[in-house]
Amino acid sequence: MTEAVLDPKAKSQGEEPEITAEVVAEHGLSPEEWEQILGIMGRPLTIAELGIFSAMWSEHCGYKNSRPLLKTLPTEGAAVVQGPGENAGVIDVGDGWGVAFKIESHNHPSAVEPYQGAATGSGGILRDVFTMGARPIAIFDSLRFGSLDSPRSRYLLDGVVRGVGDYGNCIGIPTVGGETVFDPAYERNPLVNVMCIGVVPLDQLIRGEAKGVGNPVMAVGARTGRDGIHGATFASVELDEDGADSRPQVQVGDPFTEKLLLEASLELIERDLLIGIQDMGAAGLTSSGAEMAARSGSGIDIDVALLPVREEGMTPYEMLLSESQERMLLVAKPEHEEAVREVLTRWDLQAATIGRVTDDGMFRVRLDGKIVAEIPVDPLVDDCPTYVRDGIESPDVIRARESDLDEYGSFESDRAVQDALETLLDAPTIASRRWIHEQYDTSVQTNTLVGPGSDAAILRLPAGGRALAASTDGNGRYTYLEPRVGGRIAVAEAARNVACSGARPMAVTNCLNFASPLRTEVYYQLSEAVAGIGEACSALETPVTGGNVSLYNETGGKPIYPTPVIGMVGVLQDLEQRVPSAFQSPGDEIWVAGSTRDEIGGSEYLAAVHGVVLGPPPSLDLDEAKRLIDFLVVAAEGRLARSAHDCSDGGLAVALIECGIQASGGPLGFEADLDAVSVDGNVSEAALWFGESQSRVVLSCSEGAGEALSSAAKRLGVPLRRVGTVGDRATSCRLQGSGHHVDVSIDALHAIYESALPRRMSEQVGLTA
Amino acid sequence: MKFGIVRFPGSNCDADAYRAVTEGLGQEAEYLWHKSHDLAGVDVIILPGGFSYGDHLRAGAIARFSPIMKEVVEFAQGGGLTLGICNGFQILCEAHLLPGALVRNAGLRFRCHDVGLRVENADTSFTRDYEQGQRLRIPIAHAEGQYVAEPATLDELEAEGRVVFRYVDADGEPTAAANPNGSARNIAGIINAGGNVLGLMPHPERVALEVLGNLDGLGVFTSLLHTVQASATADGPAALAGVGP
Amino acid sequence: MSETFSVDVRITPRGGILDPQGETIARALGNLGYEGVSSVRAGRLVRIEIEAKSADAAQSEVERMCEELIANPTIEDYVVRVRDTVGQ
Amino acid sequence: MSETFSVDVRITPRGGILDPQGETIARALGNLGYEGVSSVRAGRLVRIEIEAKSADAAQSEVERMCEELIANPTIEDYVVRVRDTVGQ
Ligand SMILES: Nc1ncnc2c1ncn2[C@@H]1O[C@H](COP(=O)(O)OP(=O)(O)O)[C@@H](O)[C@H]1O
Ligand SMILES: [Mg+2]
Repeated sequence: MTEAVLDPKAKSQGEEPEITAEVVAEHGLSPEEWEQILGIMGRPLTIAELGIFSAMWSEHCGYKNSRPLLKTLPTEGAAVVQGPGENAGVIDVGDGWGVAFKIESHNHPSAVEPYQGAATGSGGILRDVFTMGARPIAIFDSLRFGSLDSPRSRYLLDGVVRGVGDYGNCIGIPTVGGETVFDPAYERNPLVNVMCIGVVPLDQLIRGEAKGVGNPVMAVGARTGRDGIHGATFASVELDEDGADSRPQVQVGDPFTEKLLLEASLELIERDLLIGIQDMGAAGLTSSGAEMAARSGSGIDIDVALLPVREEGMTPYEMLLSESQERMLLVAKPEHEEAVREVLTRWDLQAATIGRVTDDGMFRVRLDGKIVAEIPVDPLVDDCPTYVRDGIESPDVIRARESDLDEYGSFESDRAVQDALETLLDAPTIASRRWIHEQYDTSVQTNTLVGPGSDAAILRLPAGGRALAASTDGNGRYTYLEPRVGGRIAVAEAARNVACSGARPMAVTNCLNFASPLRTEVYYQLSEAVAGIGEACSALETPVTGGNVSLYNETGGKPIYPTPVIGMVGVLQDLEQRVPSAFQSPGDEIWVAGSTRDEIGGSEYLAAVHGVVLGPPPSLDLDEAKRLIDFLVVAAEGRLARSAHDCSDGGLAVALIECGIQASGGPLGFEADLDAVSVDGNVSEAALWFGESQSRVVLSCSEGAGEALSSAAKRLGVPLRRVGTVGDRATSCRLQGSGHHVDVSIDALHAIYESALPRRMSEQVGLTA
Repeated sequence: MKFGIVRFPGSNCDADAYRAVTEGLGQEAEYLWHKSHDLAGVDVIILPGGFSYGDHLRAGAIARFSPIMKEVVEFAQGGGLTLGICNGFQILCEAHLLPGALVRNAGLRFRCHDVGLRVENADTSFTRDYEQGQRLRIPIAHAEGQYVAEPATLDELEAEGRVVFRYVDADGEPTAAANPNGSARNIAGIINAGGNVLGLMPHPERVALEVLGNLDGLGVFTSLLHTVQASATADGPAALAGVGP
Repeated sequence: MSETFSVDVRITPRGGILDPQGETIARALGNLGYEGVSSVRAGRLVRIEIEAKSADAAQSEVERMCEELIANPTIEDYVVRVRDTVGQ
Repeated sequence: MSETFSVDVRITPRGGILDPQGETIARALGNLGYEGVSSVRAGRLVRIEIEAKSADAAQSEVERMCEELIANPTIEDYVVRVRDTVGQ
C-alpha cells in the first residue's frame, strides 16, 4: 500500500525540527552521505527518517570503516553452522548440539557510568545468544583499565565488576573467565568486552527473520523510555573530555526482566511458535526492525503508537531510537499469536503487536496510522557507504619498536631478579584476579568444571560426555608496537589457552577496540591487526563466526592501545581429558614446551619494572603455534600431562610460579633450572627469566612419564625440555638461570600475588542504589 | 519419592536442584510454578536459590506473597519437609517460617567460592547421613547472606541445637576469617523448632553430582530420602527425626 | 474527593544491626578529608505516589504497606512522611 | 562553638531513569490489593551526623560530600536536609 506523498511537517508529535546541514552533521552523517540518502529517498526526509538513517549508517550498525577489512577474515569451517551476520555465531559440537557465542563491547557507556554500562553490556550480549534459541551457559569479561594508582581507575574497576557480576549473578549464568589488564593507555577510556556462550539443540536454531506477509510483529519486554537515545551514534564518536554535556540518558539494566525474557523466549522457540526474534539492542527498534526485514527480503509496517512506553509524550523519533534495555522484537507464527501472548503473560512480560510483515521491501513507521517514516530496507541496511582509508604507521611507534633494549637485558644481582619477580607478581595485570571473580557466580548451572584462574574455563556440554573450553585474549601493547603481530598473537594465545586445557580450538569471535579510524595511524593499526587475526585464524583452522567493532576509543585526543580481543572456543571430546593449569603433586616432573628466544620487547617486565613500552613484540611463527596446539591436544587425549600452563605475561619465571601458587590443595614449591630452555645461549638474562616468547607452555607429568611426553613432542616437532621438579608446601621456590639464583618461599610469593588487587581496592566504596 | 522444586520467576538454581535430585539422588522431582496452588503431592519442598523477584526491596520479600507460598506455608506448618537454599532461606525468613533475617554481606560484595561448613547437628531430617561435626566444602554465591537475629533468638537456636551448619576454617574452627558474610556466630544454616524446615545459604545442590568432583552436598538429599523412607514405614511426619542437642 | 499524595518511607537499619555500608561511607569520607563526621547510617528511601482522601489516609495506608511488605521490622526501622500533594 | 547536626541525604533515581526496583514494588503492592498507587520510586537514604558551626555549614558540607562521593549524579537526584541537632 502506498500512501500520499509524505508531508514531513505533519508527521511527528509536536514540532518537526527543520533538517539543516547542522542537524545532519549532528547526526554523524557527512555531506556526501546525506546526498546519497537524499538520492535513495528522492524527497525530503522526516526527522524520524533522518534518525533512522543516522543510526543505521553509524559505525556501530553500519561498520563503515571496518566492513571491507572484516570481509577478509576466514569464516568457513566444517563445524560452522552460523557465521557472521546473525545475532551470534554457532558451531556444531556433536550429538545434535550447537554452541552459540559472541562478544560485544560496552566501552563508552562504561566510561560514563561503569556499573550500568557493564550491566547493560552483559544484558545485550546475553540477548544476542538466547535470541538464537541458545541457553546461555557462560559469560566472560575482557576488561582494560588505567593504572590502579588512579582513583578513577579504581572507581571504574569497582563499578564494572559489580555491574558484570550483578547482571549475570541475578540471571544465573556463571561468569567463568575473562581478562583484566591495566595500563595508563586506558585511563580515560576503559574497555569492557563481554562474551556470552550458549548451547542450542541444532534443530531449534532460530534466526532474526521477518518472513510471511501479514505476520504479526511484536514488541516484548520492558517498556520503552528515553534511555540512550542515540546510543549507537554515541558509541561512534569520541568522548568529550568532560563526558558530561554530551551525556545521553543512561541506560539502566534490569536483569530480572532479562531473566523473564530469557525463559519466555526459549519457551517460545522450543514450542516453535516464532518465525524470527531479535534483540532491540543498539539503535533499538530501528535496527531490529530493519535488519529482520533485510534478512528475509521483506518489509515491515509498524505503528509506534502501539509500543508500550514508560514516559509520556515520546516522539516517533525517540521511540525508534530508544535503547531501553530488555526488549525484543519478534515475529510470531500467525496461528500462534495467542499462544505467544499466553507464554509472555505467564512470564509477566508486556507484549504488544505493533505491526505486520509486508512484502514491499519498506521499513514503514506510523504514528496512529499516519506514516512518519518510509524507507526502502535494502539501501538502508546494505548501502551504508564503506571507507577504505590509507593507513600509515606512526613514526613514534616505529621509533619505540626499534629502540635498543640492551640496557634492560641483564640483572645486577640475584636480589634484582627477585625484586623484579615480586614486582611482576604484584602487578595488577598479572596478580590474582580472585578479588574480581569471587564477585561472580562461577558455579551456578553446575556445568563449571574449571572456573576462573586457569588458562581456559571448562564447562560441561549437554552433548554426551563432552566439554567446552573457552578463553578471551588480546594484548594491546603488542598490537600497538606491531599491529599485525598483535593480531596474530591474540588468536594464537587464545588458542593456546584453550589447548592447554586439553581442548581442540574450534572457532573465534572477536572484538576490535580501536581509536578513531579517521587517523591514518589508527587505520593502519586496524587494517594490520585484522590481517594478523585473519592469518592466524586460517593457520590454526579456527574460523571467525562473528564479532563486534568498537572505534573512537579515545578521550581528549588520547587514543587507547589498539586492542583486538579474541574469544576462542574449543571442544574436549571427553571431559575427563581436561588438563588443569597448576602443578598437582610433589615429585612431578616439570617440562617446558616451545622455544625461548631473545625477546623482551613489549613485555610486562619492561612495563612493570622499567616503566617502558618499547621494542618489537615477540615474534609468532604460525606453524610452530599450530604444532604446539596439536601436541597439547594429543598430550591431553593420551593423559600424558598432569598440568599445562601457557607462558604469557611475565614470561617463564612467572608462569612457573603461577603453576606452584595455584595448586589446588595449596601452593607447592618447586625447583627449576631455566638454563635448560636456553639452547643456543643467545638469550639475554631478562629474556630468559621474563621474556614473553610465544608458543611456550609449562607442563608437568608424573615421575617417569616424561618419556612418553617427549616422544609425543618429538613426533609433532615441538621442542620439549625438562626444567625441574615439583616440591611440596614446605619446599621453597628455587629458580636458577643465567647465573642468577632465587630462593623464596612459595607462600611469600603467594601472599604477594593474592594481596595485589585487594590491597589496592580495599577503600573502594561500592555504592549502588 | 518426589521432591517439589518451587519456580519463582527469578529462580535460577531450580534446574540445579532438579539435577541434584534426579541425577544425584536418583529420585523424582517436579517443578511447582509460583502462580499455582498445587503441591502435586510431593514429599519434600525445595525453595531454590536465585533472585525470586529480582531481589528488589529485600531478597525474598516479594516471593513470600506468591500464590504458591500459601500452600508452602501450610505444608511446612503441618510438618512437611521444606528446604530453603540461599534465596530459599531468605524467603523462609521473610515468611516467618524461620527466625531472623539475611542482610547484605558485611563486605558489601557478592561472594562466590567454596566455604568450610561444620555439621553442627547431624540428628535432623536433613543431616542424618552426615557425621556430627563433619567438615564439608560447599560453595556459596550470594550478596545478602549475613544472618542476623536478636541475641535471645540466637541463644535459643544454639540451646535447641537448631544451628545446623556453621562456617569454619580448615581446622574446623568458626573463626572470623572463615565467615564469608559476617553472619552472627558464623551461622550458615538453621532449622525450625519442629525440625522440618531448614534454611541454609551455601549450595549443597551444586556439589551433588559425581562429575563435578565433590559430593559434599549430596548428604542433604540422601538424608531427606532416608527420612521419608523411614517415615513411610512408621506413621507419618510425626516420626521424622527430632531436633535436639 | 481524593487527591494524589507523595509519601516518603525512610528506612534505616535498626540500632544494633551492623551497617557496613554506612561505615564504609564514613571511612571513605574520612579518607577524602571530611572531618567532624561522627556517624553515617545507610538506609533506603521509598517514594510512593498514592491517591487518598486525605493526608492522614495516605499516611495510614502507606504505614500498612510498610508493615506488610516494605520494611522488615527484624532489621529495619522506618518512618512514613506525607510530603505534599502531587500537582495535576 | 560547633554543634552536631543530623543530616539526611535523600537520593532518588533521576527522572526518566528506569527504576526496576520501584516498579517491582509497585507491582507487588498492586498484587497485595493496594489501590491508588500511581508510582513508586526506590532510592537511598544516607543519614550523617556531623559537627558544624551552623545548620547552613552542615548543609553545605554534606552537599559537597554528595557531589564527591555519596550520590551518582549521572543517574541520581538528591536533596540534603538538616533534620536537627543531635542532643548530647
Ligand atoms: N575479569 C575477569 N573475570 C573473570 N575471570 C578473569 C577476569 N580476568 C581474568 N580472569 C581469569 O584469570 C585468569 C588469568 O587471566 P590472564 O591473566 O588473562 O591469563 P592468561 O595469561 O593465561 O590468559 C584466567 O583464568 C582468566 O579467565
Ligand atoms: Mg588471557
